[in-house]
Amino acid sequence: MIPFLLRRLLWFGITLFVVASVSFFLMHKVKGGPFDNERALDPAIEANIKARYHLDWPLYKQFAQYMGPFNLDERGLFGSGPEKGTVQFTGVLTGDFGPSFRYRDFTVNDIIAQSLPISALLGVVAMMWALALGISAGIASALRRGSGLDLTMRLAATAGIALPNFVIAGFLVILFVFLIPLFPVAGWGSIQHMMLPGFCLGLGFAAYIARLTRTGMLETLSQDHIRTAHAKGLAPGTVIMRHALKGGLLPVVSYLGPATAGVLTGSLVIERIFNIPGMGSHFVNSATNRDYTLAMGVTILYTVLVYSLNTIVDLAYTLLDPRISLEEQ
Amino acid sequence: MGTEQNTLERLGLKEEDAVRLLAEAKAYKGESLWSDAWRRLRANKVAYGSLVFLIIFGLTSFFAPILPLPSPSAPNLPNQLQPPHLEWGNSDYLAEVPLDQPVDAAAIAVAYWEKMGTFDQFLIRTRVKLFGRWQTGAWMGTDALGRDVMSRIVWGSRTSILVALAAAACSLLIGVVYGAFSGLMGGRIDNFMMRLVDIMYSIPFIFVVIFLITLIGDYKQELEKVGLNRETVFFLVIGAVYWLTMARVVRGQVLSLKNKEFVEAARVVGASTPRILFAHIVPNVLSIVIIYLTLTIPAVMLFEAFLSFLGLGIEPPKVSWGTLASDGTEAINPLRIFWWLVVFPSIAMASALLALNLLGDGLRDALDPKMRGKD
Amino acid sequence: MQRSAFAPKLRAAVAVGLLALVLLGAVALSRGARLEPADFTFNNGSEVQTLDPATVTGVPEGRVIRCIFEGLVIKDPKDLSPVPGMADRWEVSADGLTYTFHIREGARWTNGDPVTAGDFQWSMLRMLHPATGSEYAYQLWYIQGARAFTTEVYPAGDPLAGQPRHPEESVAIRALDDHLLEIQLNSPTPYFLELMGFYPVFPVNRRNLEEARQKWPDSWEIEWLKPENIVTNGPWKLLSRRVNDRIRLVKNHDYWDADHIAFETMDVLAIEQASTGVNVYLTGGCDYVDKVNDNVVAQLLPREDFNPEPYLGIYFYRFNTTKPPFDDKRVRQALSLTMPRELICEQVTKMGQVPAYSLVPPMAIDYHSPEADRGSQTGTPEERMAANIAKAQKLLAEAGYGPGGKEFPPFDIHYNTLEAHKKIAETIMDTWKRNLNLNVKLRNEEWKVYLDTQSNLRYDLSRSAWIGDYMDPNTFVDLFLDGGENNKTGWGNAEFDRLVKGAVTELDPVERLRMLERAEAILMDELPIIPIYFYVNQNIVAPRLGGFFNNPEDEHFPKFWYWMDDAELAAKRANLPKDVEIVDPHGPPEGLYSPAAQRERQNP
Amino acid sequence: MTDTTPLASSHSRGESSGPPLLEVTDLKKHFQVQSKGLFGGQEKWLHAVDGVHFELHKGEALGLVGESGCGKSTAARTIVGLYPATSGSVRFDGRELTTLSPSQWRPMRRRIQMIFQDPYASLDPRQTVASILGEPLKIHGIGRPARRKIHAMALLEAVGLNPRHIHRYPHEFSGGQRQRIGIARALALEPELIVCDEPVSALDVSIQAQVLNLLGELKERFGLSYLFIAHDLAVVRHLCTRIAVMYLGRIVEIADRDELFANPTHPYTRALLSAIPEPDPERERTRQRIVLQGDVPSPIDPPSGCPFHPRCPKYAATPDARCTSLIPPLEPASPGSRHEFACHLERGPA
Repeated sequence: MIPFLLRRLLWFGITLFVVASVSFFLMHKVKGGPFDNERALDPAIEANIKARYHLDWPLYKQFAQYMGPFNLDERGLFGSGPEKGTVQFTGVLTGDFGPSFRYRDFTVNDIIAQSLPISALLGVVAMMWALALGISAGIASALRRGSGLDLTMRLAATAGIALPNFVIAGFLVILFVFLIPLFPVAGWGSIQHMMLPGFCLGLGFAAYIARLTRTGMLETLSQDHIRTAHAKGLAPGTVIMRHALKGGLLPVVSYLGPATAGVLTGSLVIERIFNIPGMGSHFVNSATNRDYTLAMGVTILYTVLVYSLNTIVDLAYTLLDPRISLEEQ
Repeated sequence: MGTEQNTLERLGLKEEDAVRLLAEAKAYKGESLWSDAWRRLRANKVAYGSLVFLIIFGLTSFFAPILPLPSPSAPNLPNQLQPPHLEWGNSDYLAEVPLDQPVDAAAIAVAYWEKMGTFDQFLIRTRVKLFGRWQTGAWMGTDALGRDVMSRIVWGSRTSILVALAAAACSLLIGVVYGAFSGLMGGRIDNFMMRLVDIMYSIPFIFVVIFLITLIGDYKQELEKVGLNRETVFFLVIGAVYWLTMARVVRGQVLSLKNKEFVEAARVVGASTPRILFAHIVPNVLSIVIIYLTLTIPAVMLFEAFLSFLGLGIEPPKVSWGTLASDGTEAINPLRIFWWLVVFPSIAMASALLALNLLGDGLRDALDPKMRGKD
Repeated sequence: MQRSAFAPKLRAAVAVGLLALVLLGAVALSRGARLEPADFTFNNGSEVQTLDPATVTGVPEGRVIRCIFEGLVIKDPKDLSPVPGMADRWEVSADGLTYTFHIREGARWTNGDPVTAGDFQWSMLRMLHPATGSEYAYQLWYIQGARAFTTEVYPAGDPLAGQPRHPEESVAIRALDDHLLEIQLNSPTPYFLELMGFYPVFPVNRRNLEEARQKWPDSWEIEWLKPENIVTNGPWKLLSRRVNDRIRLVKNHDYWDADHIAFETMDVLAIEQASTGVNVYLTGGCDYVDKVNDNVVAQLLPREDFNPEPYLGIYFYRFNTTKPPFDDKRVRQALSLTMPRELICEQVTKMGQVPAYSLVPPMAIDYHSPEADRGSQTGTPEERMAANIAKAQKLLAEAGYGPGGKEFPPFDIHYNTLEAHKKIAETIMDTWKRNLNLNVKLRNEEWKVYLDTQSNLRYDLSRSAWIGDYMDPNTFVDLFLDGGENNKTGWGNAEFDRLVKGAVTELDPVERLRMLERAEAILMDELPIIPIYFYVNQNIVAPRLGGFFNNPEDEHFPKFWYWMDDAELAAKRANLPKDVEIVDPHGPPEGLYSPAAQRERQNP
Repeated sequence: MTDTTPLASSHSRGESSGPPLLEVTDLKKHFQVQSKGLFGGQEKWLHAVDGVHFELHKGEALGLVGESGCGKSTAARTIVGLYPATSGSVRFDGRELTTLSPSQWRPMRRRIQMIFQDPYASLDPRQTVASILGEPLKIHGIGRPARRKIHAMALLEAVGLNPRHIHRYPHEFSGGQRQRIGIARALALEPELIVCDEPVSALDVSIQAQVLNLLGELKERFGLSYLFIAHDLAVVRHLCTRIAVMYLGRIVEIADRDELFANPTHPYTRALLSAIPEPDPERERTRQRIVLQGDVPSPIDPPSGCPFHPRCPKYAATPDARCTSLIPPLEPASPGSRHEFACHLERGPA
């Protein structure tokens, strides 16, 4: 396992570098810049601003400055004040993502430190909920295949997938905020604030998980070792929990990696509707604002999350299905 | 190795017995996985009903121009935000088109806001011949510009079905083949291919989309010469985003399949790698692939809505279910709920996707021989 | 074997991990939570870019900066005329070129420093300095030497290479002593005082910045703005801040006019989604929202808390005049004639927007905008439209298009992605398609791409808008100087340029306005743009809020706000028209008045 | 069908003269279990098969016996080309197999087939019996497509199944029936050699005998040769003419069946033999079980010298330096003898 993890770590480095460089060049190649506005700038002022943020440099040099712990600015380290003014930061390799272009009073690190726990908390709530509901619905629906229960579950799951969560959120707000005033309409700060957005965010995932569980369970339930287990006279509950569930959850597990990364990093739509100061909005807004540093920061963060969660998933895979060895991972 | 006759004799079966037995066997069971699956699918009322529903849906969407619906795109401001009501419409849409003259392309372009293909033009002319000026009323209400919601749902299904098909095709073609190949190869190749997927997962798709869309904008003429327009590229981009998860899922399945003895057995009888892939691996991952597809398609439709919302998606006069749904959300507010703007598109989308899911489940079951006799 | 031994361990690890996450979440919750509700909460519409006055541009930033900083003058909330701020009085020389400000005795920064003329000199120079990268630096270019200082201190774009060509002394901002600030202008600028009340020119504390620079040489530019470090001089102090969530302000009891401030605490929300903002308002989560979503307009209009009124903003379409068919004036006139302005205002935007036939919105000064051809003025709307179409077809025929002439080439209406723009574009497109048989298409682009397309003239017809910075036609008319960076149409006219530039140096204020009128007349004849409508504000304001006034710049000043008590509210409501819908007034029934107002009410 | 002994004994020694059908020389198959780590870790190899040689003559049935994990299945899979050999040679009818490309292998598939251990895993659950049996025919272009089904039915008949069940799926059969399908698949190409990888170990004891009888019967009927892998000497006793005993990737003893049962030489063989229950209750009561100490050592770090020495009762009684330093060669008991073994101690002092 250790060598497997070490190898993963090496790949992790490569992945991060590739993702970072592709994203960096891609986003700088996209039209428009962070300081473009309805009101066009006087060319001289525009040049001053670009110089301040090194946007006048060739791209490779900007990239090196962005990544590295080295300073390419011959104007001296750490610009300071009206006399020497370029915005400085020490580079991604030192863990410094630099100042945000859009939220200029914050560093990208500040922003992530503020918003990630919020998204993560909401995500954990949504995910626990999704797992609990999804797996039990999936199992119930697999065991009572073709029954009314199964059909109801499937209907609910389909609705969960098919209806955009903004539609669901809209109805929930009308229902539980205006008609039956149980929850606050938006904002963040208390348990009540988490309920509606957590529900909306979890619903789609619950629906997915329910369907994947149902399919996986049906697949394993019909396999011979389950029949054998039944034949051996094991209690049906034991058979389901010990044997069927283990195999039936495989597809769920492989879905969980990226899904968890997704849920932890928030959702633009839910955050907008409920005005939650989480990460989700940064993914899209940083791109539309051309907030290069924030966009890079969230991209790198996302890569780290996806990668580590996928690694965990791969480990979990070998635990659930011994036929797959880590070597093959 | 002698002739076939000899072989049979050596195996202890007489020719005429064999023929007789084969006939008996045929009466006893279906022929192959596929014919068997089809038979079982037809026996599954829910799944078969869903299939029929989807076919009707597809036909409606394909033949939308022949239906006597108001224009889905041209505003009709005096009619704005009418709740659904039953009226036998006879409104003045297509009024610009003199009925005594043949309906020409230009008139259609005005009425429908876009240049139609020859086939669609033919359908519209047929429609005018069939229905004259008669058209349906606001049975599902009208939107903020007075356009008929029902018509927009029907026309929107054209875009949404295209998006779904494109993404499904990409998912299938790229995702399944890539995942299966990676899992089958194993070792370094697999490792490399999967790391590539990891990388692509993390590259911010929104920049990719913005980049491509602006690039298309800049090279519009050149692209149109090779038959690419914004919609086509848009669909391709969506597909390109959605094959990644499919590849991972398929690879996972293949990994657990490829060490099974029946794969080794196939190798021992001389099966080539492609044959193993297509004859043994693919049918065995098919059920998860189908289920995953039925999960991907709604996701793609929502993604399309999201992109349109960012201004990166389809443009008017094109409509899609995604844009209808997101238009609808603005209509939910505590002061007045324009419920028909949300409810009808949602019903359309949910029913189509439910049918798709039920069909997917039915297909999955049909393709699983072990489900035989359990229907 | 090994695995079976491992699985329970993993399960335990997962359980522990989940538990840890939940705990972490609980900690995060307890940290960010439980602020007492503020006396007043308003939605600012989006997260502020920065609180550094020198580098801001946006309206949301302005609202917060006005709360925590104060400039030489502030504005009267009703008529926006300059009233004393940090300067308690000022003199203007007879030629209108020299301004002398007397800085108020006893004005203090929150770190205890007195506010001095030197602070203003230093802050304005900082704003002008190229290394600061201020987007609004040009607002101070009316001052002698300022433009050269910003653009030529060093070769543009390279603030630190080479020797300074213009020393700081070359800028005519002089602190004569601690309380006397003298500013000399290039030419008489009637709106200069108003500019001094414009939030980007508000001062910052020099010691604040310099100490931060000592302490955090790497990141001082961010650190000095942190709530725990920032030094301000306005009515409120910055208490805490969370990105995309809220800013909490507390009253600055050392502020010179603290006696007139009603709210002890104030929350500034950053809700971007208009519908969410309205929902929060409707459930009492905030007391003032500055924008609404289209779908509720019809329901909001009868309410007492929603009173949209026009302000200094115009919605218009730009022509790309560099290529056919829009290089032809007659084509532009034809399209302007058939622009369905009334239809858009009445049926699409529906908030009382005013159809625009000129570039400059109606202003409370002696300026009369020349108008573009309104076309026929008689008969029903349909008859007027028919007449205009006939006229437009004639113009198009003269330009060589239409029956017998060339086919009118297909063109795109270009707009940035927003439902409201789309609806307007669809309405316009439909009108032209049906009535002029033009082959119009829509082309929407993501905001930044849209800006790029517009600047580089890669469009045919493009949606635009402009909000005036100050109450003067100049802020609109000078956009269309030939080659100006905000022109974006490719249009240029020598006579127009001569008039606009001449107006800048014209000493006679009346003649100056006449020159601008003549310039606008040229613009409205040539029509490189089609004016569509003048904006209205979209404020929903809690009925109990006092000191809030609609005004033509849609600028609002929390300093003057307070909660009315029931009696005052009832008096206000008595003056409302009969059919107005009375709604929840928000705020405490007993009202919340500033200490001074309180005293006054007790001893009338 | 009940008497199985004649099947095995009917082959005279004479048949084993002449060129061998299968000749395995110093075959090795190592798996890498740990590559050189990032930080210079040790490469580790699993020596699954570590120098196996034997010959198999036409008509012979060679049993390859050993505990699980001794590398016998790996040897079988390497011989049929499922794993590439690390070194050594496998010659079939004089042709080297280890160097064949996949396309060169294809014609050889008609001559060498394999039967797998797990009848549940070895049949594709989504193929009907017709497709399973038709697949080899299709790949090798045997017969017209239309007649392959008839061919498949004939195969079913040949392995004692109802040909009418041709369109059934594997899950509709019992374990023993499935193994018969596996056998039918191996027969389809009419091979000369069938490698049987523990074909009965997953079956119930009552079924085991039936399948073994079937295998014996087919051997006679089609003139097959078997390489028969088992972990239990009892299973090979009836079917095989010659038996090789494997321990930790090596053959430690090989002899004709009767010779081996009469004169087991290697201490490991003796231990295995002692584990077979005697049918005669009298003898069963007096049977001396040799219980081996400890577990099979890891093939990743095999013991030095004779791999068996840590568990060898003989070594425990009379330790010898050779056992810990030299790997004992597999040599004939006496010159020209077909009984070979690899033990320093049994061979006597150096």
